[in-house]
Amino acid sequence: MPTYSYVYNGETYSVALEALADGTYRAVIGERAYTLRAIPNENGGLTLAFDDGDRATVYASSVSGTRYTAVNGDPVTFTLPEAVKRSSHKAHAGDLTAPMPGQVRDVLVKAGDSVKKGQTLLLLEAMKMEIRIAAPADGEIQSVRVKTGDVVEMGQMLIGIG
Amino acid sequence: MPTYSYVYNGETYSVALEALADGTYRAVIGERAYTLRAIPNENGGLTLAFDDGDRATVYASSVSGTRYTAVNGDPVTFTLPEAVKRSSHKAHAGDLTAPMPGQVRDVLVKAGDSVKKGQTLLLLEAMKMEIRIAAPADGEIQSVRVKTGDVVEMGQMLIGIG
Amino acid sequence: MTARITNILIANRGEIAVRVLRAAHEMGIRATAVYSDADASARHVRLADHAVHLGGAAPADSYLHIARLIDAARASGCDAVHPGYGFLSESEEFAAAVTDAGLIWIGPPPDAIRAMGVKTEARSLMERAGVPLVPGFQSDTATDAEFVAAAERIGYPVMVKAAGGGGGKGIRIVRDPAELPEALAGARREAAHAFGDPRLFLERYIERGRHIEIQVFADSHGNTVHLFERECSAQRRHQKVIEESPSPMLTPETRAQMGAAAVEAARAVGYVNAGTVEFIVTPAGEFYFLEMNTRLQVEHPVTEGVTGLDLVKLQITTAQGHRLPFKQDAICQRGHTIEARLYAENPRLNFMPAPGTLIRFIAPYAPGVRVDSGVVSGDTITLHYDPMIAKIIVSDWTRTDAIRRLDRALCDTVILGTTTNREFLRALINHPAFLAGEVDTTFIDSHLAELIPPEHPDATTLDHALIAAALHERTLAPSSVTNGKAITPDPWARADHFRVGGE
Amino acid sequence: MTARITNILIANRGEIAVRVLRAAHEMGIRATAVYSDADASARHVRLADHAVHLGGAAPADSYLHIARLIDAARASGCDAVHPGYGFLSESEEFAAAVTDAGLIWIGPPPDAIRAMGVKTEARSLMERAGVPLVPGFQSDTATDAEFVAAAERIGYPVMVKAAGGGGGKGIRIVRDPAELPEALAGARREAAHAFGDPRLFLERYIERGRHIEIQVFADSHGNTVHLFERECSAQRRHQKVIEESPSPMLTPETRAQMGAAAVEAARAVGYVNAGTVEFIVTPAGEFYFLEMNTRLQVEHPVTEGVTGLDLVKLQITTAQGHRLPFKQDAICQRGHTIEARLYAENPRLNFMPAPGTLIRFIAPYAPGVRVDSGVVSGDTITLHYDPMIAKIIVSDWTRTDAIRRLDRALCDTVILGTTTNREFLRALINHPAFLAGEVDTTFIDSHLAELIPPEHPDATTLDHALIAAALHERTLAPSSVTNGKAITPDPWARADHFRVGGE
Repeated sequence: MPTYSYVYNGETYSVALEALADGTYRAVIGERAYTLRAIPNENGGLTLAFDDGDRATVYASSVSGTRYTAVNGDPVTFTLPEAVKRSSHKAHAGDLTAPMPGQVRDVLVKAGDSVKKGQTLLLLEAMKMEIRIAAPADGEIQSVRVKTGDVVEMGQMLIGIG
Repeated sequence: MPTYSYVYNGETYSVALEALADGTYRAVIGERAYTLRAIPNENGGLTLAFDDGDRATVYASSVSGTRYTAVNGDPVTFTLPEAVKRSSHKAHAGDLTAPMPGQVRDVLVKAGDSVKKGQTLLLLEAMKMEIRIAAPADGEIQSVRVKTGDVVEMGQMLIGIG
Repeated sequence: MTARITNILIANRGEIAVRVLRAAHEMGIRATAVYSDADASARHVRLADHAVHLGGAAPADSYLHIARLIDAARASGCDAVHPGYGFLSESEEFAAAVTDAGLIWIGPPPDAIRAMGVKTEARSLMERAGVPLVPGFQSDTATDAEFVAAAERIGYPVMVKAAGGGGGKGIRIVRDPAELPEALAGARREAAHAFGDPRLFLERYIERGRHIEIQVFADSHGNTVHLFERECSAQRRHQKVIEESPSPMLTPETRAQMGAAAVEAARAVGYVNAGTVEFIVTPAGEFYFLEMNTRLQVEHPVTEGVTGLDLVKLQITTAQGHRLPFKQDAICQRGHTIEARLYAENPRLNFMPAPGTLIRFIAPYAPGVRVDSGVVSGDTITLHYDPMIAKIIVSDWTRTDAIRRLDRALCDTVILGTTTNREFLRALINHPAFLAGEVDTTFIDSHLAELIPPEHPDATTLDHALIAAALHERTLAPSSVTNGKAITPDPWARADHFRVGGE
Repeated sequence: MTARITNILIANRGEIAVRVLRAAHEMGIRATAVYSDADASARHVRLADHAVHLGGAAPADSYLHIARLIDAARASGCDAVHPGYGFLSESEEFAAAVTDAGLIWIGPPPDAIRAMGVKTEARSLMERAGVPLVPGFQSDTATDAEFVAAAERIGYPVMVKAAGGGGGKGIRIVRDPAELPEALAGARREAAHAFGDPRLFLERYIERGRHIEIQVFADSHGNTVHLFERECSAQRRHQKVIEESPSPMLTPETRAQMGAAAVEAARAVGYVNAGTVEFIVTPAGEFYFLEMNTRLQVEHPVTEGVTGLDLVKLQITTAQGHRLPFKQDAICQRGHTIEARLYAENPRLNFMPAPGTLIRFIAPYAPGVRVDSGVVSGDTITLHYDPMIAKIIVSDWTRTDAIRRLDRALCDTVILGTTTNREFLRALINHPAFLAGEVDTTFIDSHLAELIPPEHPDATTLDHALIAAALHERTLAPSSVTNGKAITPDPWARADHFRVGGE
């Protein structure tokens, strides 16, 4: 049975899915087995009709290694295991990353500057909300990876501090 | 310029369509030339934004040789020229065809029967509406191509009469 | 005595099944759908919590099959049945079977269904209840001379009708007293032939009559209210096309009188739950009882629009034995609501049904616009059931505003893959007679030529359609446009990018 | 004097631009859109009859650029401008520029905008008009002792506020008289530092205050009416989250008094067109003027739901110089309407904005549900503007019915591709305090932990999500499932079959 693996909240889940000859599917997740019909629904969704009479409306889409799903509207987003590996070279302890996607409004320091704990290093803005990126401790700026006007993604490295 | 031809109401129209380097399109139909942007719209439609400021919302889909379009909601259905040719072996003068898609409710004659003008030959039903297929003139049934319970398409040959 | 409904079997299909299902879900009640072979993947089945297969596509094998419906309800743990409209909704036998099975019938008592189902019994009941009836004359033994005298009293034109008849058969309209004897003789022959019953009766023929109906609602505690009128005069061959409220012709006095008469009619048969009393109204505003529909109507959203009530939820709470949550005085008729019925039919081919697959069905969505539909893009309008695609219901402050809103909503309605009455509906609501509120029940049939849109689109529309087709063609045959210069990303491809399952 | 508007420049973007555009189209008026670089393919641009590019994504270069907007209106042959809300909607300068250019401003007179824009001027005007103000004390020369005496009169707790301040800065809430001198000293220092103005004033602090606003409407013929209240107490950091009407806390008497006060407030500044008078209401039902918003509000659909009016169309007809088509007595507040604001933000990360592409956005559609949105599937919520995805507005007969309807509508709302506050909204409307109608303006911030949904879905949901992902995966890697037995047609492929441009 073809098996697919997804990572959710750091845990990996595997689902074995088989299309049966009678038009139904059999899915096995851990020790749980399901038999279901998948009825194409409006807007590209599916109604999963389980053999015990239960039903769920689901949607799914993907962007590279991310799998977006919704079950009765509730969103559940998975990452493919290989995508997790790719992105797992974690930031260093002293790296400051973007807590939200946004645009860099102002960079107030440069490499080599000495900074004090709590000092504002950079201003990030999105949707009229301004976020102040402050020094987590006294230290010296090792590197500044962005400049004013840059658009950054959530989690993107901004400033190295040591 | 790539040119496409479509048949509407028995007339053939050709449209030459070229994608320009600046993201716009140039379309030539007969002596009329249009420059336009095609902005993807909701539900898979397009907003055609013409350079004179005019706009139209269009949709298009196809099923084999038929092209369904809608312009600001108004439907216009084309046939490809080759599909017209395929279906142009017209019914004979004495052939009775289905005036609507439907299910054959009852066949009241068989080949060889003599019938009088106005005599009911066949009952066709769709959506609770019953259509009586009657003899257009006195004559003899040449052939009966359907039987009770058959589902027929619009224009499908039902009975040959001579 | 109240009961708690937890699981409703919806003994219907299409938009009304979806409508009932939605009300149940909002109330926290499970909805069990039923389906025929033709509806295995239908929208009402997809949206239900549970679905039971009934049988073949023919209604007799599925949606009209009482035993299978009762079995489905029992097997699914349902405690109530909603019949929708059409099919078994006015079947006394079904209502009784549901009740006998220990299930709650979300509808009127079987006795009330029967009383109103037999038209002559209904007429007698209404007469006793003081509800105005079309002036008429009925006698099993009358001579032609007595009929002529009666016609004189009733006033011409009169209709000669078969006592045992129905469906319009045997009806003759007589305008000249001299023609009455011949009409009686002809109708008698036809009635004897068609119904095996030569008895006739006379009714005044209402010229330029308007079809105006009153929604009534009653609980099981003796409270009966009316929820104002719906005018449904825009009919084609007795099929309603457009319904609206308020009626553009009613005076406040007539409205109040009709409301009171409808409440009397309902009380006379011990009515409970939702029902509709139909009247024919003369241009002068006299109104006469036609019949009572003992079920939810197709056009109930019109009443929901002007009253703000949810009639289906009210049906469910009433069936649970609850009191109506308001008195007559608390209900007001506000703004204007119009419903248009969008059908898969071809107005240019005498409104021939046009079943087929809705390759695309884009429903309008905008403030004040409601769409009730049992189908979405990709679904099929089958030849087994009625050709309805959707009801498009709009509400706005004035009738003129509402008509404009409906017109715009119809503009935004896109259907590819089959023929519909969309352009006919637009022509109708934009006709001067409709705009002036002067449409009577004969209007559409007698003005059909003005209402059938031209076969050929204007030159600009045709050019735009050709451009749309060509842009579409590029996606089908990409090789034909890779001439080295076609660097524009394909707009259709982009449009659909995020709608494709496998993007 | 009336003028005919034929072409409106909509000086805005997003859902409100779409909303105004729709009203124009229904009235047969052309709609001209404007857009920044970030909005070239936005929904309001796609739906407009004509669209003009303004400049860069930054508001200052586009939606706040008065000269470019006036140029766009002139170049497009517009004869009127609708500002929407936000951006320049309360700019006296823009209103004057529009009028000076010979265009009709669809909004209040510039003088009224100014009068209400300066908060101290507004307070004085309201005092003269007899509109209740929060008890307070203001003096440029008062000693601390005089402030202490005034606080005694006003009653504790009091707020110490900076006269020259704004945005909540420098505000101190004092509950104990002994703490007042120190609070005054601190606030004075902070005010001097922040605003260069050490002047202070006192206001009573309203505990458990409710934010209730009255919609007013005035024509240019001296007719001013109120359209009842909207309660907007469900706020997070002064941002409205849920708005509803009627307010679950108002008595008919208080409602009438607030309506009358709001009409007086509007009259006091010669108000014309739509406006909103905001009040803070104590648990005992005392109400005090906060400020007047001289524009259409985000939450105007709530009033449309309970009154049946279309406020945007009314704005346009009023701007044309027409009289209001009704008197106060003709308007009633009926049923219950609630609006929920669906935002691209992450409640689990302190409501951090979550811009991104809506890979799928499925909006609910059902009777009584209205969705106002500027985006559809495939569109992007950019970081340049506010994070609103849609307003989901429901109407039903009772508040309980409306809450259930909203909950179901939110259930049906599907967004893939970014994080939203959907689950937070559901938790909020299902919270016992909200169900009981007892939410004050501090509720959300002080009960946040109860309103943030758990990170982890339940086991069943997770399994269903895994199955959905796996079914989707099949369409991405068909080779992995062609093991000779997989003959089931792919359901996703079928689901999308008719939605793909190139089918």
